[in-house]
Amino acid sequence: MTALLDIEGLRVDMRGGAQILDGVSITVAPGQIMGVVGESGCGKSTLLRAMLGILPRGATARGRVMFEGRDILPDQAAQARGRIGFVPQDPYLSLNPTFRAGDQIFEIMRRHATGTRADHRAKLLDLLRAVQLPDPEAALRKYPHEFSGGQRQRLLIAAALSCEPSLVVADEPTTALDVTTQREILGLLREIARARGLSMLFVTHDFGVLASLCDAVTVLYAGRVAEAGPTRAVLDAPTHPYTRLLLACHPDRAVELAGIPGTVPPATAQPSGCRFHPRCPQAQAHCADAVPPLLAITEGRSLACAHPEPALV
Amino acid sequence: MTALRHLMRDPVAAFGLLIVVFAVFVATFAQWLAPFPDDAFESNIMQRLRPPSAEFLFGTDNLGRDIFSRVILGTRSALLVALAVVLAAMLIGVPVGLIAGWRDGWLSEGLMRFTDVFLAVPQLILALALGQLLAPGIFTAMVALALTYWPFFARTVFAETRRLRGALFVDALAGIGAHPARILFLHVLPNAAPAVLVRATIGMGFTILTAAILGFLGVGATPPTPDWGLAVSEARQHLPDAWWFATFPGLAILLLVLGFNLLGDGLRDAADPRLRRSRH
Amino acid sequence: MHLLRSAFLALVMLAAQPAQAQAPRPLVWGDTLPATLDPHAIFDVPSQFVLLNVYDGLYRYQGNPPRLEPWLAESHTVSADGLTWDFTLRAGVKFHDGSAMTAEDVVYSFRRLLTMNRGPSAAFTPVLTPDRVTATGPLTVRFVLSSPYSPFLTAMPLVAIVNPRAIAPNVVNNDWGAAWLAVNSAGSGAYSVLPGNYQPRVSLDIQRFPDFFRGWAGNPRPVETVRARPVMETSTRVLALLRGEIDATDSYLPTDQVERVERNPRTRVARDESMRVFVIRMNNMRSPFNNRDARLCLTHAFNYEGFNNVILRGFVVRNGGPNPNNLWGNPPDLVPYAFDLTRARAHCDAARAAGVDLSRPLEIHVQNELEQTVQAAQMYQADLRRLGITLRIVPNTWPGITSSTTRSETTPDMWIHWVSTYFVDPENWVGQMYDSQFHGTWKASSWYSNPEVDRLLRAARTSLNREERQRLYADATRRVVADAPDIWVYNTVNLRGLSRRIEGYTFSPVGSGGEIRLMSLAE
Amino acid sequence: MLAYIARRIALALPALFGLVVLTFILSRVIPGDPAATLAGDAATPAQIADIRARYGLDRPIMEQAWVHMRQVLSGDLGNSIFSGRPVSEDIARRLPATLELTFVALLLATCLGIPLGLLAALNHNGPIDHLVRVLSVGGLAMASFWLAIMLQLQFSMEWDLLPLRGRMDVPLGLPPRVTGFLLIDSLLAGRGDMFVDAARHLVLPAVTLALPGLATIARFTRSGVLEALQKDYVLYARAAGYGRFRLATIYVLRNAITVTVTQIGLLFGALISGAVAIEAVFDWPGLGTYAVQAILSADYKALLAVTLVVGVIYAAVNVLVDVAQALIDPRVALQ
Repeated sequence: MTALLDIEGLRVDMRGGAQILDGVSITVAPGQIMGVVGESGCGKSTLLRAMLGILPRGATARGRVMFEGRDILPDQAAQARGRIGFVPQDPYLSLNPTFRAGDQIFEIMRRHATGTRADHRAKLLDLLRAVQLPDPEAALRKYPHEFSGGQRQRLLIAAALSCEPSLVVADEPTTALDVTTQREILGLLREIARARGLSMLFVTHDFGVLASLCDAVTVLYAGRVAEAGPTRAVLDAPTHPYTRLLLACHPDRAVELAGIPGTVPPATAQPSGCRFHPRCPQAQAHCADAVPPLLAITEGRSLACAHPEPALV
Repeated sequence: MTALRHLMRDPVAAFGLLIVVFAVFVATFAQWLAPFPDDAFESNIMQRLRPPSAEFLFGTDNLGRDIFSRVILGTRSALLVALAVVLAAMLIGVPVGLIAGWRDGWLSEGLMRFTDVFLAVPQLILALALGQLLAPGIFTAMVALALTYWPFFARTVFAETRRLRGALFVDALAGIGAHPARILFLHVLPNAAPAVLVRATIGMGFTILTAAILGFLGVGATPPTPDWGLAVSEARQHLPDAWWFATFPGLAILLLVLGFNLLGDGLRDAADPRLRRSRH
Repeated sequence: MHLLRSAFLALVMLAAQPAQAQAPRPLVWGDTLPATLDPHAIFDVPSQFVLLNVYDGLYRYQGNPPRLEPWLAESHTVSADGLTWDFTLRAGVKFHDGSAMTAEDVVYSFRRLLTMNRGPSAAFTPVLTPDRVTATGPLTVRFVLSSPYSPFLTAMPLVAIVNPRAIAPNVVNNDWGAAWLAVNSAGSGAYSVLPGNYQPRVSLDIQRFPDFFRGWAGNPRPVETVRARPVMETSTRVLALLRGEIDATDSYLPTDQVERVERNPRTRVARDESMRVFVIRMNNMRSPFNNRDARLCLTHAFNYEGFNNVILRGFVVRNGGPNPNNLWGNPPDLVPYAFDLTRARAHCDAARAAGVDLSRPLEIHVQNELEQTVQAAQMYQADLRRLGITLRIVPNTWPGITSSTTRSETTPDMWIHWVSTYFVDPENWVGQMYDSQFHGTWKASSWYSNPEVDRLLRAARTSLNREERQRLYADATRRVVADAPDIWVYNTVNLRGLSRRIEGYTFSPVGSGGEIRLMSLAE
Repeated sequence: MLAYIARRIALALPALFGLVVLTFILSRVIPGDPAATLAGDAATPAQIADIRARYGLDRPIMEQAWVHMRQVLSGDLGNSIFSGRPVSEDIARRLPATLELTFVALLLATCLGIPLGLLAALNHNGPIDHLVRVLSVGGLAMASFWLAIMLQLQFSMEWDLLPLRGRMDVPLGLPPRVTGFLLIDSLLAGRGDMFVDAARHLVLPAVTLALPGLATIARFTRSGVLEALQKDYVLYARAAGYGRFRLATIYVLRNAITVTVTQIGLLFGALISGAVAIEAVFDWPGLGTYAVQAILSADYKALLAVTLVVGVIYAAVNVLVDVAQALIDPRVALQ
């Protein structure tokens, strides 16, 4: 089975020396839903931006992002647009308030989907029905502020699907919504992904979401992969101290990370060696000297830690 | 102080400050800087309309007065007029804004509707009408300008007061029983000060410009005052031959207004980026 | 064939279009327009353009020095007591609508003037009421004055004879058609107004009236259309002339510009000695002007030579008294005051010795839009400083000043203006300026009062004997000048910039050369 | 939307009413005697008294105020003190000249200012950006009358490239008056030569008048675009693959312009003010020269009428601007 998306050694540097991502590698198989977790500032959003070719000014990406067998990094993902659908974090802010919702989606389809305007319209109506948006016809003519948050997110999901992508990238698509709506939207995403055989890269810091949606998970810390593996396996038996702490400190899967001492280091001042060592309860002297490589530990699981939790080793 | 440091880091604003400081310097020492200080009122008809030369840097005007000296002497009146107008406008506008912003109900409504009346006509037109009706002259022009500029202060202070009234610390003060006047003058006003300062700086530039237009139209400064707008108006009779007569006073207006505008922009950014949109 | 022909015709017409645009350029008149076209509502210098071109009076001034010529009237007689004036009208005069002028029309015109009681009626209201104007025959009109008034005839040209038949349908609210006549014309003059193109103070187009009663024989190539387009700003006006945008400026061309206009091959300057006296008024009822020494001090402190010859480049003539030098009745031996600061100082010291306070700043009101008044004030200000007198310049306007001269308390300390030729008679100058019965009018705004002068002027006003009047006016003028109630500066040389296209331009102090009927345009 | 427009108009009314009251009060505090002014050069005190009675200037002040109010509401702005003619007629004749000038200037300012601001924003901190910033600050610091004179000096007096004054060459005459806008009327009359001539006459005054507006518009467009570029929806649109050009010109600009449009409303006031001085320089027969003439002849009736009319136009423009803003950004109408 060849991977649909194969990110290898992705580095993102800012002008001025800050290093946001340092050699991140993630692989997503066709039909697989991959979750990416980590605290704020770990580089989750930058990862998505690099993939989507929307890095901020002054950021440079190196490494490879293989999508459908082609490196999309050099042309800033231009070739892949349409084939990668994107669901943004905040549905309230992500639609231009001065244009009708329908027109904004048609604009995407005009550029990236085949067929005539009438085809687009028919297809979008189908999609709107698929995302269970009430009265799709009317919805096309409405302005963004005339929808509720959940409806808007449904719209954006429809938009992400509008060009028949093989991969959907979602950036914490439910955090801006209330709890009930969150659940509905997650259910919708899961259903659509299954029904259409889509792959998905799903960024979140919510383990509940992760557990209910994702097949596999990659844990990021300070711009590096800490550990990765099937969701169940990782959640049930975390090997990286960071993952353990992350899970332990908020069993209710809240957002706060009060349980881990210290904070994520700023991108301009990354510690040497293992980047987690200043906060790590297991840290030893050499942790500050050598960067632990990401190594496969069991089938489908990999880990970057010199002193992993003994349970598994 | 942080604001000042921020200001100095912005080269454009620093340039504006430089112009303004320079203008204040020139205005203060005008009598000593001007080569012919008596040309404020003396005329030398034998040397009228001489082109710029080493003796008369900017040439002479229709009454043989040194234009360079008169431009220097005019700095003082331009600054004084603008300062007086802005201060007077502040004196009316700030209390109105404070009261209207603090209180609710008919008083606030009435005050703001009253303010709107003065904003219903472009300032220059209203100043023209006022200036003419109250008998033309520099003093009436100043009164007219102050009467047309105060609403901007009222608006600014009104918005700030409303914002601060909602702020927590004001609630806390009211909670411990502080007198409203005390809250307004000791707490709300200082917090509104940056916005007022920005408005005042921009107002200086605006007033210099408007006063010049009034002078040009014959409703402002009167001869023999060395007024820039008046000079351009007098110069019109002697165009195109005496091009220097119209050119230099106009350049002086441009420079001074530029200074205040640049400074005002810088202050606005330094004081509060939120203010970026409030512009007359 | 038909089609071809019409196509050809259409082509010809299209081709002719630009040629039509180049059809003889109309005369473009750049002088100031009056506020209203109604000749009975206003009387000032600009209104003369309408009065002389669109309307006719019973008499008219022609030439320079002006001669009073019978115009719509053929002749007149006056009774021995000077009260009853009979005018015989010319026959065959047609108004613009083709109707003939009759004595009744003249009566209507005078009644309209006197009832509306505006503008030029002031010259008549002291001696004439509407009911004392009557038609004694189809072409004879009688005026019966309440008291003898010798300048009566000289004021006749002020009154336009209007056509009641044109006005009648346009009367609203008993307004004598005032609203309508303000933007239309109802005259018999050489030109008629094209009402559609009229815009107050912006544009006035007039068109030649072929049936003008004097005929057009004297002018083989008369101007067909005149577009009056006043240019507000002096320098713009001169440039517009130089560039051929207008054919004539106003008649107060700045002296600075004369050389430039003369240098341009397309333009010239018409210079004519006029009757228009530049005067600096003093409020003689107020200290320090109520002291003769103080007035003499001020009189000797004005630099006549510098103003007339340097600022105005010698384009004016020193005029030592209130009457224009070239007017009859002016004493020929009058010696003008000279600029002499030593004498001025001596007079000031004498005034101070007499207890006059000269330390108060004196206000001089200038007419803002007339730069000469400002320049004169500024120059004067500098010289007075040397005498220790502070002069404060107050910019004002004609209406602003004249509305304040109704009372001595509101009249400014000093102000500057010209006295133009409203009618050619010493009455227009010394008579109305220094007879105390005119106090409250702008002309008498120096509030001068001298019983002997009053007596002489009143005698002159009622006398019908020209020699006697001449003597009386000369005597009065000498006394006035000796008292120095005002500062008389110069008599104007009218300077009008003209395009060399204009031929036949003829100047008269009344109307300042604005009679179009005498002009023609070179090819 | 209709409700919004109605509400917006209702909001403007009290200020206009206040303006009517204000102008009346002003007309009563003038120092000169209007009757004396009206009576003219050679008036006698009796003539003045007569006029005072005829114009009701001798009635009680409240009665005069009531009459004034009723007249203004019925569109009667009174008679000019100077010419005795109805002021509203004079203004109606002159208004189109000013509006034509103002509209052309506004058009110039908008058509150049928005692209300039956009270019500057896209070239943030680059040379174009600096140029536009200097231009926008300098343009606001320049005295309009001075710029007008300088341009006139250079382009008309020295180089003789453009007309010195007025709206049209006098010998050309005028096209039949339909709208009062010479550009339109000359086209309606099928006179290309007149159109060209009117356009040539417009160049200098319109450019002068447009400059401060251009500066303001460029400046606000620039900051609006810069701000919009930071918005999530722009990021989203980029991620979703909008075209770069389309994103910059239409998508972002539309949001940026809501701020700019508000400025255009305020600008209109500045334009009308600027027009007063500029008309005086170019001898433009509009409301501005009318106001200046009214000042010179102390015609307070005319001056106050101009103030009122400008106030009404100003209010109308601001209502229009708000409506335009609501059309661009539908959320505005909800606030």
